[in-house]
Amino acid sequence: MSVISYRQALHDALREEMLRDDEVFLIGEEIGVFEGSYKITAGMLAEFGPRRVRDTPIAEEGFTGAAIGAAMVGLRPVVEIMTINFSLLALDQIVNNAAKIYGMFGGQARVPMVIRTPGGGGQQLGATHSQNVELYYAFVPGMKVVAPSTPVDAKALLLAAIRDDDPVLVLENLALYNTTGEVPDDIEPAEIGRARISREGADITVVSYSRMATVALSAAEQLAAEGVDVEVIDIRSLRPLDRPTIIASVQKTGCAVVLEDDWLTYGIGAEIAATISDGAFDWLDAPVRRVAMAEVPMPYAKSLETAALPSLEDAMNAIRETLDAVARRR
Amino acid sequence: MSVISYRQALHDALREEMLRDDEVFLIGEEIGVFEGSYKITAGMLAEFGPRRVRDTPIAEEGFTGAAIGAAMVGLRPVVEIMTINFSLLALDQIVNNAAKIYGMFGGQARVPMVIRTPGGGGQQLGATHSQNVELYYAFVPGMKVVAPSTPVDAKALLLAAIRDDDPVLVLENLALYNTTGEVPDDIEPAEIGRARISREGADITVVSYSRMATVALSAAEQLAAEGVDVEVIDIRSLRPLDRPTIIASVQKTGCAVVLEDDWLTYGIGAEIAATISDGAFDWLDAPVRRVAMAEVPMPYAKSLETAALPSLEDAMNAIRETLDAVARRR
Amino acid sequence: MSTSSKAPRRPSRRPGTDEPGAPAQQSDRSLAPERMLAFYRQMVLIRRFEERAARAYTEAEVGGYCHLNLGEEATVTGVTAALDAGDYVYANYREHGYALARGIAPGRLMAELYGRQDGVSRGWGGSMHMFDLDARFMGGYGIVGGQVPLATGTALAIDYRSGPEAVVCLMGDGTTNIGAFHESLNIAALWGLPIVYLVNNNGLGMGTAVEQSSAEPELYKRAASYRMPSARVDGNDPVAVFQAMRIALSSAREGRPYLVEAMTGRMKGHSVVDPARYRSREEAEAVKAADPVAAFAVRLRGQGVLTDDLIVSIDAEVMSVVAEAVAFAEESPRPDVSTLFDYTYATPVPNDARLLPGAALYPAAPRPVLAGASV
Amino acid sequence: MSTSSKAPRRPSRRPGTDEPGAPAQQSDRSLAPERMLAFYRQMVLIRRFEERAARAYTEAEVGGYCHLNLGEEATVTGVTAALDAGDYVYANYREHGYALARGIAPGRLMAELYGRQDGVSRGWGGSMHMFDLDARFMGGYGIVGGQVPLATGTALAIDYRSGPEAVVCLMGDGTTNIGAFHESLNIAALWGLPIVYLVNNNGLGMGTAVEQSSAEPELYKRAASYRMPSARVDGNDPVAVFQAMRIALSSAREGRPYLVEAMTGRMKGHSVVDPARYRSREEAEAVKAADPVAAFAVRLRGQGVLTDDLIVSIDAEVMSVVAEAVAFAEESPRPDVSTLFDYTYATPVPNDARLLPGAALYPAAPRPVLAGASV
Ligand SMILES: Cc1ncc(C[n+]2csc(CCOP(=O)(O)OP(=O)(O)O)c2C)c(N)n1
Ligand SMILES: Cc1ncc(C[n+]2csc(CCOP(=O)(O)OP(=O)(O)O)c2C)c(N)n1
Ligand SMILES: [Mg+2]
Ligand SMILES: [Mg+2]
Repeated sequence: MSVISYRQALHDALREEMLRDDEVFLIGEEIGVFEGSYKITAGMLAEFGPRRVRDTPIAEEGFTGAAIGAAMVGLRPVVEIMTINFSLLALDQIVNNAAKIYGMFGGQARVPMVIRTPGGGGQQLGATHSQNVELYYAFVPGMKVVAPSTPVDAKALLLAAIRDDDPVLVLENLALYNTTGEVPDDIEPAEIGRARISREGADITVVSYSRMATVALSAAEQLAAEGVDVEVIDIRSLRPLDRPTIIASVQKTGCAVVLEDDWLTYGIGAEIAATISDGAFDWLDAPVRRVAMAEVPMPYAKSLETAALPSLEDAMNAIRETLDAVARRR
Repeated sequence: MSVISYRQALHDALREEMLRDDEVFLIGEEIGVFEGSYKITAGMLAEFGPRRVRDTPIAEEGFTGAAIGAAMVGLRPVVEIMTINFSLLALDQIVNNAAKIYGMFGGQARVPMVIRTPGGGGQQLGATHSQNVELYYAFVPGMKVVAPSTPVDAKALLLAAIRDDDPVLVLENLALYNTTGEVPDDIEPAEIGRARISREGADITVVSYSRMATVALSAAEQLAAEGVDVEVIDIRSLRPLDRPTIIASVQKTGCAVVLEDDWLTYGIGAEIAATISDGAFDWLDAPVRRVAMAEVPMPYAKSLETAALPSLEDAMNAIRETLDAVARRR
Repeated sequence: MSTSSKAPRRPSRRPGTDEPGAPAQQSDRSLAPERMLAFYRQMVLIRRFEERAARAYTEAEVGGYCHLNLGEEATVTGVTAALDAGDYVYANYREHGYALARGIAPGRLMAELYGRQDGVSRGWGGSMHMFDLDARFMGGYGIVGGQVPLATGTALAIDYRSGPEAVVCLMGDGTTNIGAFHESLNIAALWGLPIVYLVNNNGLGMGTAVEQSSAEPELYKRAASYRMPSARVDGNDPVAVFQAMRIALSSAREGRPYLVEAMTGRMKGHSVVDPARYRSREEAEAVKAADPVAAFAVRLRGQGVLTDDLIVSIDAEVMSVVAEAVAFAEESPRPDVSTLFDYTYATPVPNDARLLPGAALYPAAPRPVLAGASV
Repeated sequence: MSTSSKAPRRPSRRPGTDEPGAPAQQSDRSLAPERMLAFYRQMVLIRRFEERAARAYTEAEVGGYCHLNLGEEATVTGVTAALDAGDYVYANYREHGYALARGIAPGRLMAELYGRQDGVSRGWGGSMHMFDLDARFMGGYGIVGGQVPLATGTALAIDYRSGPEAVVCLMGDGTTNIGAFHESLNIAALWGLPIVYLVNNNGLGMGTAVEQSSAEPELYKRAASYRMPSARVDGNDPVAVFQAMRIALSSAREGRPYLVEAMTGRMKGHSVVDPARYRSREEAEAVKAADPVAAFAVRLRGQGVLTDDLIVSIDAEVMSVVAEAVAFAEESPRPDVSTLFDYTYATPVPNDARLLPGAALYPAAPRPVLAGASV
């Protein structure tokens, strides 16, 4: 067991799989000579050479599609798309090829590939570089989408993604790369499609993923001081979505808040709220509250960006107000 | 007042706006010489010439982006993207440029453009050509997305879209082109952002849009014979979403079913269900039921495709079962 | 498991500069008689299969979009004949002929068109998405240009494994205007991948002429942007196509990817439902006059390889193959609804949503008696 | 409102074939002394502005990504000087210098970097997204290649209106590998649009050398795929760039779009936070040695246009302009949160969601007393 960063956990997972299996290789922009925009692949070119750590031209559609074509004949490419914003240029290849090839051809060809890509705002990167569009992939049958919030999950889920025979998008987050946590040395791949109860509690369920899952935990800790016992669910897998774990929790607590880093209307939280409102209908004592980004193109100015992003305070208020609403109804 | 097809209504709107305003022009693949894949633009090249009816190379990203750039200096391009599936290739231009330019530059440049594109499955077109991905645009602040289900709305909303100073995606539907309805000759542009109650009823609210809004009406008519009084809401505008109209209806009926043609998990219906479950929480007597496509890459074989698509029967069953659930609870 | 220091299989990763964009040298356009006859038989089979497919479409046995290789039989035949068994083929949606020529049983192809269980894609793909891993026929694709990065990636995999195979990536003339084409050619040339891009220039997108869509209508010249050698060839001559492809494939196998532009004609509309009214009578007549099947028959008869009797007997033979294919398709069952969720994922995972439309996410549950509920 | 039968403004819509890809003819590289001096002043202003921006970044006054034009002053100056007042400029995220040279007040640009209300994009854009409609400076764009279709579309609008303007679309060398570049050039050439594509070839993407990303590293040659004339020019010489751009712009105005490749060097990392460790000491030294500002000073001094005194006084003058810009930025207020929803839509619509994060969609409502409720 050692305490390492989220970045290191991803790096370690990549390196271990590269050592284990020659058919695993890395491909993306600036991952080799530049050592990765966010340095996840630092040192890998030197260790594995250009055959297995392949710097590409700026051509998201081309190199993502090439990775799919390599996976169709059995290689296991791990694509880095510099940020999820740029993945929009490869969306057709991901949605129309990676996600469909297994089904469209009647189960003949598998696409064992991984796309690693960070989301996240809050770095004053402006409208085009601050989006959280994991929804675009989570919506698509044939895709698997995981979104770890901790170093241990980052490693376990990336290992699982690489060994999985379907296309898996691993959503990372700029604000999480430097966070740290304990990771067992002999960690096993996680099971894709399972949520994790990251804190047990009796009063209210907070559902989240990626960066907001860490905000959820902070909120829970702070509210514990006020005597509120929050259960925190980190869904980890956006597709498949572990509905049973979420519903079981809300059937216990009777109320829920969803925290997300994307836009509210039609965002990931909409499905979670709809699922809870359906599966725990008779247990709910207040509407499911969603805390999300303001629905604007993200402004650059710090004053505006801060206002547009959901904060710990926003999360705590929503939890408190939901508990008030419950109290009024019980 | 005349009875015309949905196709004709779109055609008429385009033609009238072309006659009214020289700055309106059409651009897209095969809209001129070929007269449009679905013949909406039939006769337009002959009438308006190649300056205003511009056949493009197969380059969705290029010509959609070019339309945006033309709109930035005041022209009013109406882009045809042959089907919404191909729009994925232009997604970056739409999401990162069209939707953001007004905000990202602090309100200096407007993007008065329209993207017309049909969705729709059920034609045995297989996995890549049968998708309903309006979600991808409805999710994005800065975009407006309308989805008419009738000839009158098709015309009124397309007129509104062309006169609007923001990028508007007009979602058409392959299965609706030949449907007919009354359209007043002196029709005014509709107001984008308003739902329409297409049938008033007291027992249950059915919310839908585009093709499924016509299924909703059929279901309501059939169920009327069983003594069930269904209120049908055609949301028409996916973004902005007219929450007040939906909520007012459910506060009256106490229960709701959502019909949609896209995939269930994270689909458009998720937001509608979440919105209802929140805004009408204390009025709801049963969970909001969603009827949607099966979550698979759409198969070609008719037997499978039929099974994967939501049908009138599916809609009626969901309505009946929801009313049963209400009865058990009241 | 090998080490990472594997030596590159190919001498140079960079194509170099000798004559990118030069037209293929035209060698003698004759092959052994049996070979020529086999080409002819192949072309007739494609012709008859496609005609039968069109009929099945009008009979509503085939659905969706259906694009035929009518008029492209020579190119299909020449390309396919040049391949080794291990080579991979990626196509667009106009791929029936290539699948046939690759040796896939006509019955399985017809069954796919019919949407049946024994179809080559188990009925999931239809006309646009035929696929057979054994034949290394890597699919028809419906999104214009969508196959080009994939094919490039399979070439990358061959290179990665130092394999002897090559990839042929088929596309139409209109496809050379879409971004994926350019991104892919650059990648292939940069990395010296074993791939041949075959542009079937039938003069039209759907109804748009090449000159209306490509600012450089001599499409093979576009390879020069990537220092990639290329050639234009008469797509109505199967031998010329075959020979150009041999040159291209051996270049590709040596790490110099290649682009071949085959000049063909589209005998019918873009798809079976397109009456092609945008085409003048003269244009249509010209394509008809250049009919590659008829022309090859005349040529082989002139060479004494083909006789009128042989023409009749080949046709009869082919017609019976096609009739058998239809019978096979008709007898194959329609896929059962119980298989609807079988091909979403290759690696099963928990919580995959497997609901038929309208099914409740949660079965109706009774309202619980809540401790402390005040209402 | 005009009719649809307007005659085309340009004689030929098609560029024709005369010498696509030919290098620009090099005429005498001197202009009037005042002009040369103005170029020099411009270059120094860019240099000092960018240095000050870098400092502001380390002071945490500037956030996000910040890419500088250090080393590209000659190209920026030459390009901008060649433009008419009505011409449009589209840039990528490395655009401060172009915005300055286009005549936008340095204070408004600095204020944008500081994220202030008086910034050229009202604080909404930041370093990557400067925009000023009056200056026809149509924006920095952060998505590589994203600006290229837009610029092409503005050229289409000029053509549509038979206007006299032209568009210049700036981009880096790495951008020539992305699909949007190719789709756009084809469209521009096909329709004869008044646009010049300017590839600033600074030899690197972020850390990737041109030769590692472009199979044809002589990037201007790629224009030939679209029968578009093109030229490569010394980007360290503002006069050479200016002259090449004049040729290119007049070609564009006649309906023959043009591509210019300017050979420059990037003096620092890709963005201000990049230490550029991937670059060898020799490479870094070579770029430094080619410093276009220093080189131009030497040249002008040799020609007697510039003296040591003048060098000092221009620098002092420029430094005070930059200092004033900083003062302006510092004094400008930060945008108020009340303006957060002001720029989502230009045409207001009902039901636009205007919620701050965490705000309730629906205020807490009491449970109604239901008629006939059984619980
Ligand atoms: C991205 C995309 N855009 C548009 C279409 C619609 N479409 C199908 S085939 C076709 C024409 C393709 O022309 P070409 O590449 O010459 O191939 P051909 O059909 O002539 O063999 C078009 C525009 C599509 N399938 N995909
Ligand atoms: C589509 C896309 N992919 C990747 C990036 C990240 N990125 C930003 S700048 C850059 C390099 C661009 O190189 P070049 O075009 O040569 O321009 P330069 O920065 O050298 O001026 C990359 C890869 C991006 N912004 N957009
Ligand atoms: Mg064609
Ligand atoms: Mg560069």
